[in-house]
Amino acid sequence: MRIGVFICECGTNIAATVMTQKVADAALALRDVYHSESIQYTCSDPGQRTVMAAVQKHNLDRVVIAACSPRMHETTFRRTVAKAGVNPFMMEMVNIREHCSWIHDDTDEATEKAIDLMAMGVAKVREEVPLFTSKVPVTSEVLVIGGGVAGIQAALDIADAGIPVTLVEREPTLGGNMARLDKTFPTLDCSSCILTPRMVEVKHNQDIRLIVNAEVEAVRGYIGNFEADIRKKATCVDEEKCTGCYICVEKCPSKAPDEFNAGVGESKAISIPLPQAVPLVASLRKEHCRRYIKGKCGVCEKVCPADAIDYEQEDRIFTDKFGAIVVATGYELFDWKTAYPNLGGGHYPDVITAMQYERMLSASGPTEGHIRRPSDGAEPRNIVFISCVGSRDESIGRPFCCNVGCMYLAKQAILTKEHIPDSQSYIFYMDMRAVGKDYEQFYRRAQRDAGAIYLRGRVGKIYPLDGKLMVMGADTLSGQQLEVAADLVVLATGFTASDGAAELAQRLNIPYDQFDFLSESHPKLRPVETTTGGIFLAGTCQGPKDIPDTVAQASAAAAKVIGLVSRDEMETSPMVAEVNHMRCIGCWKCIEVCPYKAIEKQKLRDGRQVAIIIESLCQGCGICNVACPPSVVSLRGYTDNQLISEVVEVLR
Amino acid sequence: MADLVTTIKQTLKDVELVLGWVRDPATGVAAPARFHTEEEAEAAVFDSTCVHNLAVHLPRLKGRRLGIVAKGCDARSVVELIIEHEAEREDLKVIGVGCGSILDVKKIWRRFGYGVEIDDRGDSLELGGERGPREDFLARKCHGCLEADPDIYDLFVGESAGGPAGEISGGREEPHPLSAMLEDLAPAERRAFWREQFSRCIRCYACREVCPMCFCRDICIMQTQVPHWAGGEVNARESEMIQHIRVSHLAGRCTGCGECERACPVGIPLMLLMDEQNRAIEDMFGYRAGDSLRARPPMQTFSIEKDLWGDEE
Amino acid sequence: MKFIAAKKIPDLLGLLARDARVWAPLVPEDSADTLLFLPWEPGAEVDLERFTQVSPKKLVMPGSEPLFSFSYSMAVDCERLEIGDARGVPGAGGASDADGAGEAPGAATVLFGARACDARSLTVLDALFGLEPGEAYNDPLYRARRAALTVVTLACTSCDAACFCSSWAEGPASTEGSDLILYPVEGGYLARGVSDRGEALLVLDIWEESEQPLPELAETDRVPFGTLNTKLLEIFSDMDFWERATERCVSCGYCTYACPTCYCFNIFDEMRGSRDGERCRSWDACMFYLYTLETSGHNPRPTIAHRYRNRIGHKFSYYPENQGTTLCTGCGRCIRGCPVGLDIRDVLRGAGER
Amino acid sequence: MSDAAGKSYSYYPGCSLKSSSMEFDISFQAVAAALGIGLDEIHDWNCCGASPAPHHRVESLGVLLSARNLHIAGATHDAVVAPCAGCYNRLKTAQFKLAGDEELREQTGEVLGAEVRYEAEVLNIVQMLNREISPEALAEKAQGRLEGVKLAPYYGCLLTRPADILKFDNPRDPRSMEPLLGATGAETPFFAFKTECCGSYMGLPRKEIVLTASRRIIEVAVSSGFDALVTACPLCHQNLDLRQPQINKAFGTELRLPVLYFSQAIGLGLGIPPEELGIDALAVAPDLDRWKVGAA
Amino acid sequence: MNGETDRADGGAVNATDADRADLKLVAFLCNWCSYAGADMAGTSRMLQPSQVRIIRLPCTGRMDPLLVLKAFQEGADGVLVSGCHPGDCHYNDGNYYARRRLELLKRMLAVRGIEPERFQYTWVSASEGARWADVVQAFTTDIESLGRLGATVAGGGGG
Amino acid sequence: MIELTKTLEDGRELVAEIERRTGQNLAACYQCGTCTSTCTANMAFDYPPHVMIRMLQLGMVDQVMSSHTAQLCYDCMTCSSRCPVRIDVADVIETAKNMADERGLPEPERALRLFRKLFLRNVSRHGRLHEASLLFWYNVKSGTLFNDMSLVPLILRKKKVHIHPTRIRNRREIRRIFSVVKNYPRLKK
Repeated sequence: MRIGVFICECGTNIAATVMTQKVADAALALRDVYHSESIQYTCSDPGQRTVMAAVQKHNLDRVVIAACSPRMHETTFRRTVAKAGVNPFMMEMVNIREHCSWIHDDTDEATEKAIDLMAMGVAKVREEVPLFTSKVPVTSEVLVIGGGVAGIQAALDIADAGIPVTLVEREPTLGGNMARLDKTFPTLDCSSCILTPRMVEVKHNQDIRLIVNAEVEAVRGYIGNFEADIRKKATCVDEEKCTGCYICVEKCPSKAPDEFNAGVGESKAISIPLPQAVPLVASLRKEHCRRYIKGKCGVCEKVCPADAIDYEQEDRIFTDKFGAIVVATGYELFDWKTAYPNLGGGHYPDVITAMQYERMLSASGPTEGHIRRPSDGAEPRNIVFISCVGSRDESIGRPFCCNVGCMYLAKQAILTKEHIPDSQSYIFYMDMRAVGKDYEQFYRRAQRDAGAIYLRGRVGKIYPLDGKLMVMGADTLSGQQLEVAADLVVLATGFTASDGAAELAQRLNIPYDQFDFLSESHPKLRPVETTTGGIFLAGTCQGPKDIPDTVAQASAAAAKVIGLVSRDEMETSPMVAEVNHMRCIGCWKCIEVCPYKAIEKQKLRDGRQVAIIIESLCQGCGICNVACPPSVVSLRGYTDNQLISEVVEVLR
Repeated sequence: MADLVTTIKQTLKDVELVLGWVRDPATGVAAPARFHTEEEAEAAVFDSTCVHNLAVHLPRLKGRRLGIVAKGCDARSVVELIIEHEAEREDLKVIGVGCGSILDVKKIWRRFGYGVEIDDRGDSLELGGERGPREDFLARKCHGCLEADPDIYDLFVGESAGGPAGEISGGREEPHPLSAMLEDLAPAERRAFWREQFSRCIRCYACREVCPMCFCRDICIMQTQVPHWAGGEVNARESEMIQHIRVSHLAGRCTGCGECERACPVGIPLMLLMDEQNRAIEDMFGYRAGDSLRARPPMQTFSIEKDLWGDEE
Repeated sequence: MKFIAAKKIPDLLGLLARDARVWAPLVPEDSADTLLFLPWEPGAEVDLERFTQVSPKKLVMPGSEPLFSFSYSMAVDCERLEIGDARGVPGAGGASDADGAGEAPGAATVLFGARACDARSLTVLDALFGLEPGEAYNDPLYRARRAALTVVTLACTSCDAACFCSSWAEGPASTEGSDLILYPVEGGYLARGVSDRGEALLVLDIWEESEQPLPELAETDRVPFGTLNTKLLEIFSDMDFWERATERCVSCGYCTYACPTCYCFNIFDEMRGSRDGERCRSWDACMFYLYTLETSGHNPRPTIAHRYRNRIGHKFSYYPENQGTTLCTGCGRCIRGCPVGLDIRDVLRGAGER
Repeated sequence: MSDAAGKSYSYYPGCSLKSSSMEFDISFQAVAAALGIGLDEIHDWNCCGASPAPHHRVESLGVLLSARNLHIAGATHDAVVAPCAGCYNRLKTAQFKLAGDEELREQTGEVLGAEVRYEAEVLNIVQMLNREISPEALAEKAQGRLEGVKLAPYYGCLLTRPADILKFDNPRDPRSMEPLLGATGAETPFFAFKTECCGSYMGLPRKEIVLTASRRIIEVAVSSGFDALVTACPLCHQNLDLRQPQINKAFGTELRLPVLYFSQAIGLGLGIPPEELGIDALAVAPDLDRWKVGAA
Repeated sequence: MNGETDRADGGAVNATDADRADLKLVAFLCNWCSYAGADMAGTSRMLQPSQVRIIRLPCTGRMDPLLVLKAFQEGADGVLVSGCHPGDCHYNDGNYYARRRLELLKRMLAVRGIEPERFQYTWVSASEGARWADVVQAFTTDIESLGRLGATVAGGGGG
Repeated sequence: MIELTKTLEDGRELVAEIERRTGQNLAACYQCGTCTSTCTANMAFDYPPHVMIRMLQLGMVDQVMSSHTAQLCYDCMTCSSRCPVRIDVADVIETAKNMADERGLPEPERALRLFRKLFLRNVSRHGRLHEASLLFWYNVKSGTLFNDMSLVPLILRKKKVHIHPTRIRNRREIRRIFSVVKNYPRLKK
């Protein structure tokens, strides 16, 4: 056993407080340490070369590097020692910067502590054994959950690399929330003009299998080797036969709420959500259909020229294998009514959400692009926009910002001026967040060109008086309490995680936050990964964001996925649990506690049943190691003896 | 006890062997035995000297079809062993016996000499012709008896005790005799107390070997180099560490049968530790090992909503 | 004959304790039913009626003891191992055990209240570890302790059902290994010196003269050893016998650790941190699975039956065959204390009848 | 004393109910009697200190005044009912502060010469009536008497705020009055100003505040088509009813919106004759003929 | 056994400065939250007492209660465990198991005569650098007021 | 203009006291103005509620304590119930007023003080409030003799007034309560 110890000075970051040479000298007094030295910048090229040279010169087989946090450079130095011929997992990093030199000012104390930490590293590295990464085969097909702009982008990017994709969408059409928007900020492109071609591309891409009206019901397996059950819900329409001719929709006698249009206008029990739907097929909602409510009807079946109506249709379940999963389940708008009785709590028809307003603005929407008061159909003159409804409000448990409200209200004010030139928009806001490219100019345009009056304050109350909606607010800039007599009030409701996001996360075994948004593995450095290998996030399922960010994240996730599944096999971390089969007594405590179902029973040739670790599933948490009474299950890299030796060394 | 003998014989038709007791002719008290044949079963007895917890043999006989004669307290161990996959309910025939309470034979012997004649009349006790207060010689576990009749059994023999034995003897839920003393000690005094106790330990591992729940046995980490939790020396320091290991590993699993303390040749109050831990477990999780076959051992699970310790800030 | 009144025993112990550490049968604190040989301190009440649970062998063979200390250090690009002082040499340090039994060997010690069986066991161990410096094998640590030990034996006028020392010729009357023997009589004890060291104790100014006759000693159970040693060899392969014999055994080490003649030990290194360590010797027991576990994972004595067979065979067959002494003195501790009521005599008799 | 069949409450009327809001007292007693509930007036009760006491720089003044009433009530009853929203608020606040402050309990004990009893449950009128009669039971008795009448439940401030002390209903959108009012046959659509403040006790020192605030409440109610406001607060009632002529005079308006006490509305529903409910004491009289309450 | 009597009332010992410097404190930190939190405290240059020695774990789920006992046996005066806040575990469940194991341990340490303050467990996230610095300060202060644990734990004091 | 570093430093202690007494963290306020937007008394205030909080954030605690707002706020708690960051605005203003009283700061709202004082004196005398004498004495003392006189005929007609005050029996206890308050030490500024 020949250990080398390298003490990094990190310029003065460490050396100013820790006498690095003294630490290096102390290392030489330790058993098995054949070499030690202090290096000015160990992570630099010359620094790494020094380490490699010393390894070779002194024939070292283990290395301790006392420097910054292992969270910073552990990978760097593993690579360094590997280049020098040492097993990368026989390198132990000791943190004498963040945990020592930077938090102490007494040189003697800091040096003494650094020596202790270094000695602990030596003690631990002595217990280390070479570890080797292993490989598992990778299924190349990819599952994308959610057919909004994020899912579409990810699916197309992945398919472009020649990788087969299955895209699962819960609704009858692709498009998600973006398909409901009129125009998009800050360019005022028509949303459907840019989105529908992408939707059609999905439809025609040979490598994409699109399954609408479907949900992912169960996921098993692990990175490279997932298996998913996908439930396709019965819609009473044979998608293969339906031509999207709309005859059934026209003839259907059952009215139904128009969810696509956010409740503005009405729809039918059998419907096609929008003319640009992909796939362009009708679907029937039994809960609104006269045939199912009253027991008699059948008009759609009679009128359908394609014979596509099938009342007997049942849910079907597909099971398929996937190498990676992209979750792009999007968002829903906050249901503001119970949270804001002071804004009328939904009792006033002329208080609407921005999405409803969006549908009104849209030429293909239920009002054909005309802005109308829902109460009487009149064209409003004074329109009040209210920001942050359900955002930045701790009192209702929603402290976060929706990221897009400021900008889409600016957009709606500009569009309002275009639709009704003599209108006046009032925008209540708290802080203007215009951080994207060209956003600031766009916001200024709403003020300057569209004449919107920006009032800095939250609205306290809306009440009806003499046919108007009185909006009580404050303009904190002038310090005024004020009221606006509005014809129409538009609420910028916040984002909320999509319905069922938490349940899906549980099925996928990925973490989610207190608001049910899915959690990324690291907010900065692993923003599209989840903590479960092989599962990636795209778009607003991870948190509120605008279209450019959504698309960027979707492409990033796609890039990660392509990198993963284009390999035939992949390496897994060796720092996972292992079982000493000789000694396993088969009590299965490890199986009971494993959060990843990564431990199974296996029968040995002698008939004994023992636990085995599925290395590709194991994430290396070590819960099993503690649960195993004889410590037969041990976590590589953190074995009992490694931890004990650290304890013993520091207290020696 | 013809009834017991018949029952064992009947059970033997279905199983390989039955764990029970026979009378040791030299001392007249019961000793554990295995009955393989009907002939052997003739010797089966059950009386108030059947102190041993026979469940200790179940893990050793894992995978075989067995019968076991079990008192209420022993049945708790059986339950816990089934929960922990050390015994299969289907492969086990439990012959429940109604238990009035059990004598601590070793205590009697240590005081009156090995083999002293024990004449237990149920309400009183005569030892070598001298009358002794029966209360004084009850097994410790009877004082906190949770179940005089077994909770699970396939066949039942004898009279149902109709309630916890402790109740019958009037000593229900009695804490360990030393717990009040320990309560009064300052932390440093407690440390000294335990060190004193463990200085007697000879590391014979009887505590472990008689414990039905210590089924790792031969690979127990008390003695291993990998992992090396405890040194090999026989001294108070290491003995306390190995007992730390035992207590820690029995968290939520100890049914309080008291075998460890009974077996300890040097009289270390091991059940004082176990009792305290069992109490803490019950307080924290409302769990008592051996209560139910459907239970989930508390250290093998968690509750997001209820486990709020350490969250006070 | 010399006589001492029962109530003056504490005074006697006090006198003995002036120059030596005195071990006597005492009740440990908080454990009224336990009786052990423990260091006597003024005020402690010795119990000379009951039997102790563990033999006094730890006085000559501690539960564990360091043999020597060592330390690793680096010389010029090579590792050096320094061996520290061995124990038993004046000035030795580094004792790790704290329970008192392992105090530096060579300190004067009195074992008070041993029974004839205990005293006799010391001679068995003496033969084994080598008492004389010139012998082929001798153990300096054992020798140092044994040489400093004075044994004051308490003769048995009564016994219990576990005792079987009468199986040997002298039985309770054996004086082997004793320096001084106390005979319980009316009101106190008669004393008889066996060795010079024992005789020397009789000059202490505490004894009275007494005319009382020596009491009648106990008569215990007898195990017919006869040809048992060959019998045991004959049934060596009769695993059925051994398995049935050990059905109730749970393989703990009590019988061996309580036994005054079991001497098995293990030697191992204990590190104190990564550089310094001690080589230790401690009791081991043939009833443990690990006792014969080989590095390969193979265990020649995998079951309790195998191990028990060895225990019996060693004590009553192979050792007597080779050394002429049975490794047993009939003290009965293994019977009294067995947690599952296994009686070695039943096995021996069973073997004899086989 | 209490009706033998029913339950009895300790009753804290407070000063207003014995003078300017006597119709609240009358109607509440009438409703209680009709439901067979006993009301035992707290012996020798004192003023709770209303708004000025808690505004005093010595915070304990308000607590001490209410503590005395609680203490007396606690000797004989488990529950105290205080119809006046202000009195209810003070009693609850005193109870809350006493429960959490040992020093304050000691101080109070010294003043009262005994260890203070403060545990009696404090109920407001809405709470109590909800407990004593279910909407279904009331509907059965009411037989739709107030059908066609639109009532605006007006909670004001003191009944629900501060929520962490009172723990009564949702302070942003309370709905405890509606089920019982609805059971009388009346309609109770959403009223935008149900929790808005009327201007409190500023009537004397800063009249303009009260008149402005109260005017808007009445105006919105009228504009929304309500036939009457329903309140449980004498101060609100004073500002909205008694001062309605002042409002009209100050702003040149012609508002005439009746403001009923909750107990009056329930009483009408139960068919208690209007005169026994003190309806005639209201400054703005409701058009009872249109309300068909005479039909009973 | 003699060593302990002079410390028999350990709790009230007036720690000398030398004692304070000699305090041996061990902290076990999960890699994802608390270790990163301690890194953050470092990056923010938050001065802390220097007696604490940090041992990195992948997760508090890996925290064997025996490690705490081992540390006390080896002469630690205080042991601290810190992981992700409940609900935030990188491995979903690890800290929930840890919470049970460590709370039970804390109660059992009291039975063994180790003051509850000597073993603390807490939750510090990766972003709570300041909180980590506070935890270290408070923990060190707690142990300082208790003084050295002495050589009385689990028998001897080691070599 | 204020010199902010100094103002902040000078006000730190008192602001901290307000935070301590109310249990609020004033730094949480992001000046959305909800409190101001529905305040019924704002018309009479010199500083709107959100400005009060802002001034406290800047250490301008003297202005806050001696403001009309502090005196005029009648604690309807509409602001507190709607605050999106859950600051109990009413309690903060109320506490500022109490601290002003303790320090004996001049009270800008004379009429209001008079009303409160007379109200409590009325209660302390009788044990219960006698509305008629309160109105009488208020009008006499404030010099606004005809205040609310328009209500008198209505009140009399509806028999809503007792000419003589109702007194409780145990007035000694009431006096004890008020004496506790009287003997309460007043802080010097």
